Amino acid sequence: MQLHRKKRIEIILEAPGLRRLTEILERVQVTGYTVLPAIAGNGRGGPWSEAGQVTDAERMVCVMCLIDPARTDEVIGPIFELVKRHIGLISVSDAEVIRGERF
Amino acid sequence: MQLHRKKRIEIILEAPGLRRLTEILERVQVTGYTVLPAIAGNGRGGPWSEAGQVTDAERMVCVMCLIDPARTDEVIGPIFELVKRHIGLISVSDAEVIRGERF
Amino acid sequence: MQLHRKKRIEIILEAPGLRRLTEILERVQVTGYTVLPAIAGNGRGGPWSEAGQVTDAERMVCVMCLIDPARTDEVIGPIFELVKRHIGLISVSDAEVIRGERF
Amino acid sequence: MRYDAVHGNGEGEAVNLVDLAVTNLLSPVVLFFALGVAAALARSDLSVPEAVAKGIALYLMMAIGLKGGVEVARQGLTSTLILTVLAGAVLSFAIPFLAYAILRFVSRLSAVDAAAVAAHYGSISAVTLAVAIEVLGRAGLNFEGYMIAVAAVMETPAILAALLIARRSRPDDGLSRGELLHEVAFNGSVVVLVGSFFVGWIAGPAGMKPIAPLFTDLFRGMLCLFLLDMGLVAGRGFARAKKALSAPVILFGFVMPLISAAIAAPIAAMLGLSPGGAMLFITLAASASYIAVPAAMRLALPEADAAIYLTLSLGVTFPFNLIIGLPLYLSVAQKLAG
Amino acid sequence: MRYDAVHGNGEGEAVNLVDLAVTNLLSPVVLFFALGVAAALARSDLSVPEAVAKGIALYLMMAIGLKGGVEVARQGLTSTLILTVLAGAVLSFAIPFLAYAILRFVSRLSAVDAAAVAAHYGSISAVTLAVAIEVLGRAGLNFEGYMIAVAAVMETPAILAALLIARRSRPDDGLSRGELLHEVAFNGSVVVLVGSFFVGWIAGPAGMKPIAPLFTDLFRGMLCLFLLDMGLVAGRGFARAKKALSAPVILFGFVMPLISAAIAAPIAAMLGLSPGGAMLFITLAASASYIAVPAAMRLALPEADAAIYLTLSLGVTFPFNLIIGLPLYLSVAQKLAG
Amino acid sequence: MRYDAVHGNGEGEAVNLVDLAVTNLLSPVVLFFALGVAAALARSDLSVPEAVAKGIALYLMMAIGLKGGVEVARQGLTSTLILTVLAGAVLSFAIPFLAYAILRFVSRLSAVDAAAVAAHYGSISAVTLAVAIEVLGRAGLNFEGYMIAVAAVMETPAILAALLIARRSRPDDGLSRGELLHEVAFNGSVVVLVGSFFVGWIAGPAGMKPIAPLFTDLFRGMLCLFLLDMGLVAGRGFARAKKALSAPVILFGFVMPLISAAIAAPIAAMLGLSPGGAMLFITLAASASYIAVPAAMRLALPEADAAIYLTLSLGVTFPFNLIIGLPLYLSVAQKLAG
Ligand SMILES: Nc1ncnc2c1ncn2[C@@H]1O[C@H](COP(=O)(O)O)[C@@H](O)[C@H]1O
Ligand SMILES: Nc1ncnc2c1ncn2[C@@H]1O[C@H](COP(=O)(O)O)[C@@H](O)[C@H]1O
Ligand SMILES: Nc1ncnc2c1ncn2[C@@H]1O[C@H](COP(=O)(O)O)[C@@H](O)[C@H]1O
Ligand code: NA
Ligand code: NA
Ligand code: NA
Repeated sequence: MQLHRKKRIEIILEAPGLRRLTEILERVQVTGYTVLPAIAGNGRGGPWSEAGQVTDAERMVCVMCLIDPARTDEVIGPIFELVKRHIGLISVSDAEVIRGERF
Repeated sequence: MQLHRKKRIEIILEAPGLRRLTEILERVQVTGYTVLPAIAGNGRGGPWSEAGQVTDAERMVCVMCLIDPARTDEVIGPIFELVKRHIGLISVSDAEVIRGERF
Repeated sequence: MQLHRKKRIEIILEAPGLRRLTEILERVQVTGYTVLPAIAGNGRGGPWSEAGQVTDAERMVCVMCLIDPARTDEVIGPIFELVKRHIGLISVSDAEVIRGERF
Repeated sequence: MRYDAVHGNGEGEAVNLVDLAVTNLLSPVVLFFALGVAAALARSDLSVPEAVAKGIALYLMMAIGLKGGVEVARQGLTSTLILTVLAGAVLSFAIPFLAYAILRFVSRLSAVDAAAVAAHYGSISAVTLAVAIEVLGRAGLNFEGYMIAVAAVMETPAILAALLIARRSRPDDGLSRGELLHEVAFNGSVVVLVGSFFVGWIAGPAGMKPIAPLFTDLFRGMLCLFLLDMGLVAGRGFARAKKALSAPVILFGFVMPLISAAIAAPIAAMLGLSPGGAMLFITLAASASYIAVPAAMRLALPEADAAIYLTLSLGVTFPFNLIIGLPLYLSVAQKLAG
Repeated sequence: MRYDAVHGNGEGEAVNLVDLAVTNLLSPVVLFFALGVAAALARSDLSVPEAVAKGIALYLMMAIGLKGGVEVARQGLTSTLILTVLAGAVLSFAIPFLAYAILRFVSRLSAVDAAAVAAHYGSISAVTLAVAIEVLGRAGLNFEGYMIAVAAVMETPAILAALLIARRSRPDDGLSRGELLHEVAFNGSVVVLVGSFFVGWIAGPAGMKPIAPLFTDLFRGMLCLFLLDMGLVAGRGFARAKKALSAPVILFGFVMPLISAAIAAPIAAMLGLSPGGAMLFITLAASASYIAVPAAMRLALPEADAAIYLTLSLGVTFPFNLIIGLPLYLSVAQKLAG
Repeated sequence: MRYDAVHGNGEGEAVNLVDLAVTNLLSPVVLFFALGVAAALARSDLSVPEAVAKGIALYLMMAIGLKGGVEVARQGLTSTLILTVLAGAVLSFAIPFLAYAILRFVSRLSAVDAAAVAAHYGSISAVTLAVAIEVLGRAGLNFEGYMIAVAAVMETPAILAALLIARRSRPDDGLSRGELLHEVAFNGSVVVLVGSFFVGWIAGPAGMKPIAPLFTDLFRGMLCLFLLDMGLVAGRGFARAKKALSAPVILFGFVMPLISAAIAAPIAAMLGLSPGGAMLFITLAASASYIAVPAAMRLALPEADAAIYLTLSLGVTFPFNLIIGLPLYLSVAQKLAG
């Protein structure tokens, strides 16, 4: 099975900023991403948990996208511009996919 | 702490296909996997969100499994057979685990 | 964009043990982590699913934390002490982050 | 005499239909649907949590099933039961062939896409059924309890028809037909509808009494909550509709329910259903599935574009039936059976 | 005189028991449980969202607690209260030792597995209690409000007993006992039951009135929804049961409730409880925990196999109590206290 | 004459206020909030699933909106409507400036943190409003239906005020103001409140009747469930409060509602509102937002520390209003308008 090297970007971001983030992803032409919910966490801002929350103000989501390695810098630059004002963190790792032409 | 090299396979698949996928995993003797929910996403098929959905027709799940690197090909082959007809994508990355004999 | 090498630790653990785990993380001064829910899975203990469950006794959660590579051993040691009694597994992989001083 | 009556107060009845439509339009159920659509179009972040939406859908199907079963326990099995069930099954199987032919004729949908859409129109929509029952309640009309069983029976044949249609245009995929049929027949919405129907039948009016505060008294309020959610989802679908749906396909979404209703109405008359029963029978034929069939299509015809059938069913045909269809079917049924 | 009465219409009462059992079997609550089991066995994809199931469980425990508290406010504290609470606590602590001995004698379960199972049988099942209250309601019987407090008190001692038992067979794990006890005592289900009991007591019948439409009128309907879910989960457990449970263990799941009931019945008689109160006391003894204890066991005895105790408690003992146990306990309680 | 009356039974009224406060304290709604706080402080694992909490919040806002709309349909539009709406909007915009000045004077909060907190106190809390309506119901008082519209109008201006305040102290961030305003104005809670208000108005008392079992009868019970959840969340916030909140800031959380109430009370009197309407108007001014504003602040002022404003609003001001504020505002409103 032919595997193609990609970058896996994972952005942990506070939920209210999600719409902004997806707009940025669209702008830098990352058209594929998946959002996973987080249910609790801890950071410099202290612990949080979704239990019983009515507002999304404190909860985080995790946005995952597989992109072409060559595009890493042009993608994480604008994301970082958003994330640095908000609560959130970006990580990048290596991954391989099938059907590499789709990314 | 002794760490053992494994492969981390991540399959993002539309929810209705999950039962098929787990049957395949069983068939190729991948007996350990974990399913994470996704709440939104975007792809060539356009954006989706679980908000308010009654049907699982459009939502995606993320299946994660750690396997022995030697078995990568024999595992992702049959998975790809399923995923290529459905909406979904497969990625493979490196990871290390404790208690390597369990995989 | 300057990226810093970190370790991404992922702990899949049965939900009732979560409070213990976060206490351990605090003790070893891992002050940043994020908890993702799992909805189904399979292992030596057989398949499980959160569907319709009233109790958290059988469900798993996935705790993800990015830490400094130098601290890997001192962190996963105590975690393993917990996980080996409980149902759960630990994996470690490479990742890069922006703002490396925060970890 | 019926002929005379129709002509005698033809004008009165025309007014009646407008009246019905306006009353319908101003009912909280329709207004909440409109609120949902408006909120979605205004890009509000209003949303109903998925678990709550699924919980209410489950509740509605239990309530419908129980109501039908209790009615059967109360009224007994009438002779028309078997004929009506049969007629429903045949309709559900036949409509997809007609829908497919029309779609292929008027639009450029691929064979697989057209087959998938066709399946939705043969099958039924439990929410449309729920609103129809609410409309009957407002009009003070009763219905044959076994219409719920008819609804359950009509969910599945359309899916088989679509598979037969699609098989002609695509190679076999090696998927086990048996397993697929099993998944379709034991789809959650079918099981809970049929199951609650039998629970209601066995428990009867006496057994229903202590659970009526939940399953009867709250029914209409729950429907409001659910339609708010449907409006939100449908409204968000509209944005995508522009891309996914061409004009002929959208037109199909408006006209197909009328065609199905026109086929079902004389059958309802022949079966001798009561006005309420006839109205439900026509509604079942005219409604397009939104829960059971999409899930089945993801499995059976994964190549079909989900955006097309979901948007068409929920975003076009459901609101059409909600606002225009239901009052129309009710007035037709009253004329037929009156 | 009581002796005479029992013999006098012994036959009539036998019929009565069958009657009771049949009425019970045909009640919507039991029928929905059966529907859930059937759907799961047919591998339907029907499911209740986890959040909804948890929400309903919370609702049921609030409703039970409130009901008990309001009854205490209405009836006042009777002298038997303290004795009954004490008897409950002792039973909860003692039953695990008996259950453990039986399990080790008849089955090959490891010491830790047997201790974990035993804890479930000493503790109580809030859902079984909820159905028992529904059965009493159907039979037109009242009960001592403080039975709810007894239920809350009985949740925990069984866990302590199991820890004592297990300590003999396994090395200490360095876990803080204090913290574990805290987690067990402040388990959500205990807190909400006790808390709602006090809210009901303080607010009294007058304060209860405005919230009765939710917490009283909907109670039985909600129980139906919940039992559908329990049936689904139990039914899915059956598939695994074959692997996890041996025949003697399954038998234990049927017989242990009867043993506990046989111990609790004379105590209820000695305490002088009303028929309704006696029935609840027996039911508490006979029921096996499904919410509080499994979570505690994951923490306290993680080596124990969850598949064994969950399947046994939910898949064997709960349905047994639901279908056979409850009518039996009711008829016993009526004879004892009649 | 009013003067005399006040002095005439000054003592009687003092008793009356204490009575009111005690009745309030022992109402299930407040008791369940206390239960939630106690469970959280005892580190119990009790929790309400997020989806259920969001579902109930949605329900409460629909119920409030419908009630207001139906009241307007029943009472007609009175001449004071526009003035009251205007007064509400002005208050909502003005209070943040005052709150900001106080905060900067008494505490060491940064300008951005103080602006974010101030926004919460200008805006309104839908849950406090819900409890206030429940208190009015208990007291047998009616209110002007359009107070719901006033509530909706008051949600947003405070956010604008906070943005104006914060702009002075921080560089522009290049975020589109228009988009932010859109997000604030079409926040889900605003849309559902306003939307349900119009649904209630259009449908009127007749249209409301079939959905009243859900939206009227269950209202108070649902409020209990919701306040249990609020208590849990607030109680968990207390632990963090120690770190995030200094003594002057906590004091602000107690005193600010009284200041706002003192400003709103004479305005309510001048507007000629009924006792019920005046009580709601004062409550709106005195309450601090917990749903709409926090979400807006995460977007508009992400640098502000969420732990401060969330804890202050939910953990300090909400319980204060619940326990002390509401009976006080009611007795003030009765004196003003009596
Ligand atoms: N090192 C980390 N690894 C994983 N998640 C983190 C880490 N640091 C922060 N987070 C997540 O990001 C949220 C906000 O972090 P902070 O801005 O540090 O309060 C936390 O509540 C966690 O959910
Ligand atoms: N590059 C990607 N990275 C992460 N998730 C993706 C990516 N592409 C697609 N997906 C996910 O897969 C779903 C279906 O993709 P598609 O088949 O391209 O419509 C999307 O809605 C996303 O949830
Ligand atoms: N190889 C694996 N990859 C991913 N998840 C796993 C793996 N093995 C076990 N799990 C998860 O851990 C849970 C418990 O595993 P076990 O202790 O083997 O029963 C399973 O139900 C899965 O959710
Ligand atoms: Na149809
Ligand atoms: Na027991
Ligand atoms: Na305010």
